[in-house]
Parts: sequence; structure tokens; C-alpha cells
Amino acid sequence: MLTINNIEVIYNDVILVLRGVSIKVGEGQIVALLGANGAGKTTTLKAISGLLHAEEGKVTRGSIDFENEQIDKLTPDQIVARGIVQVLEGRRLFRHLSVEENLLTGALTRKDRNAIINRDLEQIYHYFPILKTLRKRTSGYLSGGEQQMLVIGRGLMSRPRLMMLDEPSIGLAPMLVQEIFEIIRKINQETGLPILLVEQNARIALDVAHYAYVMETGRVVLDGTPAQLAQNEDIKEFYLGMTQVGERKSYRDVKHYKRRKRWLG
Amino acid sequence: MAVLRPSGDFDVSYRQDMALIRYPWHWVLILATILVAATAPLWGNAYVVTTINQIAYTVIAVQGLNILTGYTGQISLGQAAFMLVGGYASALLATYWGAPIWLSLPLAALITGLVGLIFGLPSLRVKGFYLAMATLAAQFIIPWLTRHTFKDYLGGSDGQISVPMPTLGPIVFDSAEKFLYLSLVALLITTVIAFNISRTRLGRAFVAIRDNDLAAELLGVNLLGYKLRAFFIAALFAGIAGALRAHSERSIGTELGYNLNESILFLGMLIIGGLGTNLGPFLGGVTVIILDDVALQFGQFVAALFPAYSSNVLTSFRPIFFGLVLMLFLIFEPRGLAYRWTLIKAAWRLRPFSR
Amino acid sequence: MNWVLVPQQIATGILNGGIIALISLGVVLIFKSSEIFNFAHGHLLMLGAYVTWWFAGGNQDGTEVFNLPLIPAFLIAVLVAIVVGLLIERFALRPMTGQPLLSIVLMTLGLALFIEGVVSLVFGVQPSAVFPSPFSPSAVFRVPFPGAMGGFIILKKTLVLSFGAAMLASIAFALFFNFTKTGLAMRATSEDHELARSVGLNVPRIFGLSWAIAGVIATVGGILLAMLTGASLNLSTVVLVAFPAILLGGLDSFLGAIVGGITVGLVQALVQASSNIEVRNSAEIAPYVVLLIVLVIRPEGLFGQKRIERI
Amino acid sequence: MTRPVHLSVKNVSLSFGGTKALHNVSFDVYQGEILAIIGPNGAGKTSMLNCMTGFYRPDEGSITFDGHEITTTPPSKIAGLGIARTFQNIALYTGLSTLDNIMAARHIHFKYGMWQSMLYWVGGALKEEIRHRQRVEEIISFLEIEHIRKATVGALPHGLRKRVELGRALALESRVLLLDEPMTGMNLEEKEDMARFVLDIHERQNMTILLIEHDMGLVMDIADRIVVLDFGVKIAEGTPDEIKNNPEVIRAYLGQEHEILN
Repeated sequence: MLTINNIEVIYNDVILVLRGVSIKVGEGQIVALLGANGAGKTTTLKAISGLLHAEEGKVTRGSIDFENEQIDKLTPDQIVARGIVQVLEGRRLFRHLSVEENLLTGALTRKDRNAIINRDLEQIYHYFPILKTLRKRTSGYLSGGEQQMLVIGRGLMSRPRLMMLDEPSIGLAPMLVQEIFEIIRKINQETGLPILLVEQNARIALDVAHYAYVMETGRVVLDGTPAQLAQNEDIKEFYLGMTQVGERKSYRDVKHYKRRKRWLG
Repeated sequence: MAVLRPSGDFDVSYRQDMALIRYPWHWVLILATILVAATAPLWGNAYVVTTINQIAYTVIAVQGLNILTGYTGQISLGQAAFMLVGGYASALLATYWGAPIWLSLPLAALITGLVGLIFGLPSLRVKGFYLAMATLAAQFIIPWLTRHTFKDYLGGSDGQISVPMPTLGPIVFDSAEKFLYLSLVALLITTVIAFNISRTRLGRAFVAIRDNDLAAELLGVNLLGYKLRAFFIAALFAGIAGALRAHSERSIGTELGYNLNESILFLGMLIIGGLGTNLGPFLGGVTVIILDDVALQFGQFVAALFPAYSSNVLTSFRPIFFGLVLMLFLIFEPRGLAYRWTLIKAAWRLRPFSR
Repeated sequence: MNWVLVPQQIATGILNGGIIALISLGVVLIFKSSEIFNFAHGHLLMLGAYVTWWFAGGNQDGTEVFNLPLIPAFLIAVLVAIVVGLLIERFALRPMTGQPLLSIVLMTLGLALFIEGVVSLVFGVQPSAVFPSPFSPSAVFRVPFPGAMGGFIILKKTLVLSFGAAMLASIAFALFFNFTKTGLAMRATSEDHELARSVGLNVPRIFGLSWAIAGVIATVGGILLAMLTGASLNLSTVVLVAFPAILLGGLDSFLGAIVGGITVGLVQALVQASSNIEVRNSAEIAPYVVLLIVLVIRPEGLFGQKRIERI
Repeated sequence: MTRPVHLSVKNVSLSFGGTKALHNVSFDVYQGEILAIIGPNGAGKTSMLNCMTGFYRPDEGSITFDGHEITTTPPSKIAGLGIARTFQNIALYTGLSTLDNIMAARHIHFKYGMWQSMLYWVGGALKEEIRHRQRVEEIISFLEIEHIRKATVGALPHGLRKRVELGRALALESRVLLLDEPMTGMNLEEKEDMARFVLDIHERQNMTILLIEHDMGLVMDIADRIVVLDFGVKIAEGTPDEIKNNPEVIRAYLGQEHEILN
């Protein structure tokens, strides 16, 4: 349903950030995008959602197609109206609005009647019961986990047909990471909503995803199903932190700073 | 940006790395500028000399504002009012004590600095627009006080008093030409001070407050102490500028300006020149003062074309022109002329490989 | 204190405060929707007054182009204000997205200069004392009040009208912001532009809308004020009284704008009831003195939102 | 534990407008250890650091540093006493270069004042600047950030900014280092580098380190002891092995993760 064809992104007319990225998200799929910081994962998401324009970035080559329509020239609000919503990195919320108001901002672009929106609100509270108890609270005072649930909930409120999550696990406790990924999986299974996921925690991302891409310095260097990737020696060492014999290696044993290996390309 | 240097140019000591004047051509440029300004009486008319005097004290005021607003990030709408304090202080010291300029000017600066401290106190609690309003309060309260208190000394409803000619031993600065040397020396001193602040502990603490006040505090910068220092230094510079202006105009008071518009103009100069850069106050001050002149001439020209509307055109031309210049600068050159200057320098050094 | 003046001054102060409140509302509105403190609001107000005056044929020397009654002239002025608001947003503020606070402050100051220049070019620098008004300046209500001078409190009808308009406008705004979708979109946009974009809001349109509304409020305020004083370039300086009112009430609170406006009106009026001439003279700076005191005690103003700061 | 107590937290409680962020929390930090504080988001970990650095003032309880009461000491003074920290959301001085960021953190070690700043050449400012510059260069070379020495930090990638922030904390030459999620948002490779720096600082300078971190693998590997907070209450304290298998901690925090850790 979403196809990115060999796009190139340039910031400020000079800085080349993406150099030929092609990604596909199929119906009902969770697709994970892995890679180091600065590899261009977030830029890829912003290219899709149109948020690049506000940052002086441009898609200069290639195209992005969503449900057989080319969307890389559209503005962010037009893209949201087409059903693509991006949940920004870092649990960004409208801090001075209440929890429920934050959720409702997600539905501002919809033309549905209030009854339908309220039903969706109940649906969100069904996935995230804690938000219901906190609905009147000023969202800036929520804890990190609650904020992450809130921003995902807000994304769902726009009734998206593709949701993009940027680093949902960042700075969250292990339990919460598991909980949130369980919910992501559940949402995907129950509603068939396709999800494009950028994640630093490779283990959990590969656990929920149906397909994954690995990015390095602005291009895709590897892709495959989680099972295929988990067999790859480099993925094992650099993304999953395993030793040659398949055990978790200790951080105390890593002695050398510069042992960087790069994929050819 | 800072790493744009031609290859083969590297430093062998920290002292060298920290130096501000790096190349012979820097020295040439600086000395040439000083020489041109100092010989103005020889090559220019009285008007040119007066304009250079005006540029000198304006740049000093903007340098002060740059420390407070550019480096420390505290918006101030009161710089012109602080000039008023400095002007009055120096004038009164000279009139009633016969203080020579080398004494009255620094004392006036210190007094202004202390007044600045008082109006800096709200910065302990408020930031951003709220602080801008607190300084706006200074911009109203100080001129009001000069009109309504100590009327015998400050001129009361006349709104001005006359200021004696400054003296230095046997020298009496009785002409714009002589005064020029006083302003240039003062400007040189404030420039050196401003440069030194920007490269030392003090300047780094100021920028730390601007960029992240909470982190600065948790890393050992006493917020109130340093914000107050910034207010003090800004007012100190305003005091010097005000004293110079008072002595060169031979009178001081609210009738002569020192109002909100001037404070805003100073901010405009800072933005046009380059906020938080050492060169900014110079570029901004010189540009705006010269533009002001151009606006005046051009306005007269346009007014002559439409004689029926000449009075309307004459009064409206300046605000329209300045409003436009300011807006266009903010849109097309938001980082100021100083930034453009570094780009030009970089292009020059990388020649012939630059685009 | 000249006690016999006090009841009258309190009444006048509250009514004057209403106008200050109305002006403050326009500034608060822009701030709430885009985090921009609009220093040019006073100039929009002056522009609105002049445009109305021009369409209503205020010259009365036979040179006027239009000679419309007040209401149609007012409606045209409102249309002009909407267009001006949209133009300002599109050409002055939209290019400033992402610039630091100070640059945006200066942009509004540059706008203020520009508008002032244009108004003086088009309408001249001479104040136009004759301004069309439904009431003559001497039309008053007399409210019996024992202890006041002459046993009456005198209320100018124009003042009462503007007070009523201010109250209505503020109630309307509070309802609009808290209970409509557009209001929510505006509140959201003011907090985080990128985030607002990511949830699909058309941020430029929201800014345009708030500038258009602010232009309308300014025009209403300008007309009400001009009925009292006539149209002149000095109209723009009333914002200097509104600024302390806004911060007293809290930059982002409509209720605060009202309370702040009335407080400032009262302070000014009461200072003028003093028997000491120097105290009376301090009416122009009294709001700022009060402001300084309030800022030190309660930095976010009386009703302002406390900023959530985390590290 | 035979090492002397360095920082001591006793019965600290803190609340914001009715909600309890910390409730009667006590623990000691010993000289030269790496102590990790873990717990769910909102458990009060960062609030705890904020109390220790004077940014928040606890409602009850006390915090002592080398026996001195610092509960009510202002933040800028605490930095001078020898407690340095990094921040959860990077809090660098974005307009300054890497070098100046770290120099700015030397602030507390400078002796000269405002007037000497203005005079620079006379009064010793220049000499002192050079002396501190030397120290800062050592930190820069230790963290391997020479190549970005003069780059403005606002434009650096996340991982490098985290490293500059560590450098800034080191420049305080404190005796205790409080690291608030120093590895957040890093991939494995970057985490490994960062862990190495932290361990090196610990070993070479015998630095006492207090670490908040969510990567349990990392915490278990490098921490000597762990304190677990949940809803502002301390629910466990002990060695990594004890914590890993503590049922209360598994319930409140680790979940299935403990299977991977063992």
C-alpha cells in the first residue's frame, strides 16, 4: 500500500541525507526500520509525512506512493487527510492540554460527527485503560510511559490507514516497552492497521515486525523477514549484542572503541 | 563554521588558537578603519564628523545591548532610558562638581550600571516577554522620573538641561572635531572590553544562560548573579553612550529622544548586524545610521515629486522605510550581516573552489 | 486623596478598563494561537479607526469619497482588517517560522513602524477629532450615588457601550477557545508547530485565522476608542497601557486580560483622584509600577499558565 | 561494603501539587562505586537526581554529601561542591562549540571575576584560560571528539551530543557523577562505546557514579549495586544478581526481560 521508490532527500539544498531509499509496507504489515543514529530513519518517516518541508528538506529524486497516489508533493495536513499519521519521536505532546484534549487533537482533521469520535475515544481507552483514569490531567505531568501511550492513542484518533511510530521505546522501562509493543501488536492484529516502525531496540522490533529494513548512512543496506535477519552475523553482533556462540555479550568485555564494520555499498 | 580555515593554517599554542586577531590582514583592516575615522576632520565636512560621533556612541549602546540580549538572551526594551541616566549623571557631575571627562564619564557609567541592576532584578523570576515588559517599565519609569522629580536639577517639564563642554586637563572638547577623538577612544575601549567578555568565563556563562538556563545553573552558574552582571554591563555601556551623546549634543533630556522608539531601533541594529556576534553592533549601527540618512534624502526627493503631499510624505517616509528594512532583514537575513560577513570570508578563503 | 472624586473615578476606571481589556484580548488571542506577542496591535487598532473614519466620511468638508453611515463603514473596516490580518500572517510572520523569540518581537515592531508610516502617508498626521458616533460625547447616564461629587456618578454612553462590547467579546472568546474544535486546534498549534502539523492541522490557516480575528478585535477597539478621542496617530499608544494589563492577567488568559484591563483602568483612575499633582501625573506609569510588583511576586501573572519546565 | 559513604539520602519525600514523586526514600552511595537507579517511568528517578543537585527541594528528609547537609543548598553551589550531572534530554548550550561547552563547565574552577574578564591580558584571565584549556583538551581527547572541537553542538548528531554532555560533566572535576539515561536513543555500538567511557572514568579516576538507565543488560553488566524505585518508593536495593531475581522487581519493572538477562 505504501511504496517508496528510490528517494533522495536533500536538506538546505546541500546536505544529502537519503541516497536512494526504497521501502514497501504491505496491507496489515508491521515493518521495522533499523539502523544507527543519523542513518536517516527519521528523515524517511518525515519524507512520507511531509514534515520535511518545514525543515528545509526536499525529496529531490524518486517518489512516494500511497494507495496508488503519489504523495511526496503534498503538505502534511493533506497527507494526514489521506490516512497517514506520524507519531513523532520523544513523546511529543501538547503539554498544557489535558489528556483527553490531546487525544481529540488527533481527530481534529476528521469530519465525523461527535458520536463517532467519542466511540473512537472509548476504543483508545480500551487499548490504554490508564489514559481513561487520567483523562482530565494536564498531559505535561504524565510519566514517560503514559505519555507514550497518549501519543500513540492520539495517532490512532485520526483513524489512520498507515501509522508511523518513531522510537516508541526510547527512554522507557523494560516492562513498559513490552507492554507498549504488545499493544502495538494487538492493534495491528485487531484492526489490520499497517505500521511503519523506527526502533533502536532491534530485539523487540524484530519480535513484532513482519518485515524489516536496515539503514546505514542514508541508504538501505539489508532487508528481510525477522527470521532471515536474525541469521545474519552482523545483525547478531551489532544489533542484537550477541557473541559468536549466541550468548549475550557483556558490556564489560568490549574493550576496543573502533571496531566499526560497515556494510559495503 | 568555525572550522573553515585554509589548509596549512594551524595553531601551535592555545594562546594562538584563542587569539581573535589571526592574520596580518585583520590588523590592516582594523588600523585602516581607525585611521579613516580619526582623519575624518581632514577629509570630511562637519556633517561627516558629527555622524561618526553619532555612530560611535550608538555602537557603544548596541554593544551593551548585545551583551544582555545577544549573549545572555534577555530581551531589553530599555537601553535608551539607561542612556538617559548616563547622560544626566555625567552632565550633573560636570556642572556641579566640575568633574573632568575622564572622571565624569566612568562615574556616570557606574551609576547607570547600578540603575541597570535595579531593573535587572525581575529577571530573577521572569523570562521572555515578561522580562521584555519589565524592561519596558524601565523605559517608561526612568524618563518619567527625570521629568517629575528633582525638577531643579533635571529640567522638569522643560524635559532637558544643558550640558557643559567636557574638559580633560587643559583640553576643552569644544568642537565636533575634537570630540571625535573622545568618542573614538571610548569606542575602542568598549570594543576591547566587549571582545574580552565574549571570549572569557563571563561570556561563556552568559551564553550558557541564554542557551539553557536550567543546565547552566546545575553546572555551577549562579543565574541571578550572572543575569545581574549582564544587566550591569549593558547599563554600563549605555551610561558611557549616554554621557558621550549628552556632551556632544550639549544637552540632555527626554525632549531629545531616549524613548521607546530608540530602544527598539537599537534592537533593530543588533538584529541587522548580527545578534550575539562581536561584529554585529558595528555592522548594525553603521548600516542603520547611514540608511537613516539615505531615508531622509530619499524622502525629500519623493516629497519634491509630489508637492501636494510633501508634508505627508516627509513624515511617513522614515517609518515606512525603516519598517520595511527591518522586516526584509528579518525575513531574508535573519542571522544578520555578521553572518553574511563570515560567509564571504569563507568563500574568499576557499577561492577558487567556492561556488 | 480627594475622597469625593473616588466613586466617580472607580466607575470611570472600570469602564476604561473595559476598553483596555478589549485591546488586551486581541494581543492574548495572537499569543494563545501562535506564541507571538504582537507589539503592532495598537497600530492595527489605529488603522481600523482611520479606515472607518475614512469610509464614514469623517472629514465633513465635502472632500470625502464615501459618505457611509457608521455601521456599513464599520463592516467595511472589518473586512479590511481581515485582509490586513491575513496579509500580515502570510507575508510577515509565516516566513519567520522557527526564528527566535526576539526576531519575532522585532518583526511585530517593524510592522508597527510600517503601519504607522502608511497611515500617516494616507490619512495625514493631523488628528481627526470628528469621529462618527451613535452617541454624542456628552451623552451620559447619571447614576445617583450618595457621597459622589454632586450626588451622581456620570457614565459616558460610549464608555458603557465599549465596556459591554469588551465583556461580550471576551466571553465569546473564552467559549470559542475552550469548547470548539477550531479553538482546540489553536491551543494545540500554539504549543508546538511541528507536532500540530504532524496531527494534520493546517498550521498556516490557523495562524491566518487568528490574525484575521485579531484584526477585527483591533478594529472594534479602535472605533470605540476613536468615538471617545477622535482618530489620531496617538491611538496606537494605548497598547502601552494594555501591555501591563495583559501581563498582570497572564499572557495566555482571556479572563486575565479582562481582570488585568480593569485593574489597570482602576489604578489609573484612582491615581488621578489624588490631591497631589505629582501622584496624579504618575497615572501614565502607574500600571508599569504595579506590573513590576506583580511580576516579582507572581511571574506568570494572576491567571497565567505556569510553564511546565522539566530537565 | 567497607567503602565510606559518599552521598547519603535519608527519608526523602517530594510531591508536586498533591502527587507524590518520592516517598520516604533512603539509600547510600559509597565512595568509588557505580550505583544504578532503575525503575518504571515516573517512578521518581530523575526527581531523585534533581533533589540531589538542588534543583528540587525535598519536602521532607535530608541529603548529605561527605557528611555535609546539602538538602537546601542552591544548585549552583552544589555543582561547586563536587557533584556533576548529565541530563535525560540533552541540555547542551546549543549555540556554543564543543570546546566552549566544556570550557563553560569549568566555570566553577575559574578564579578571576567580571573585571578581569574585561581586561583579559592583565589580571590573570588569559593565563587561567590557557591553564583550563589544557585540561579541557585532555577531556576532549579522552572522549575522542577532537574532530568536532570547534563545531557548534546544536548541529551534532544525537550520539555525539550525548558524549559532549559527558565531557561537560567531566570538566567539573567532580567527585560524583550523576548520569541520567546517558545511553538513551543509542544503538548497540554507540552504547558499547559509552559504556567503555563510563567504565574508564570509573576506573581511572575512582569516580563515584550514579546511573539511571533503562537498558537492563547494560545496567547489570556495569553497576556494582542497584536501587529500584517504583511509584516513588524504594522497592529493592542490592547487587545485580539479587535484583535480577527479585520477584518484586520482576513484577514492577523487568517483566519478561529477566529471562534474557539470566
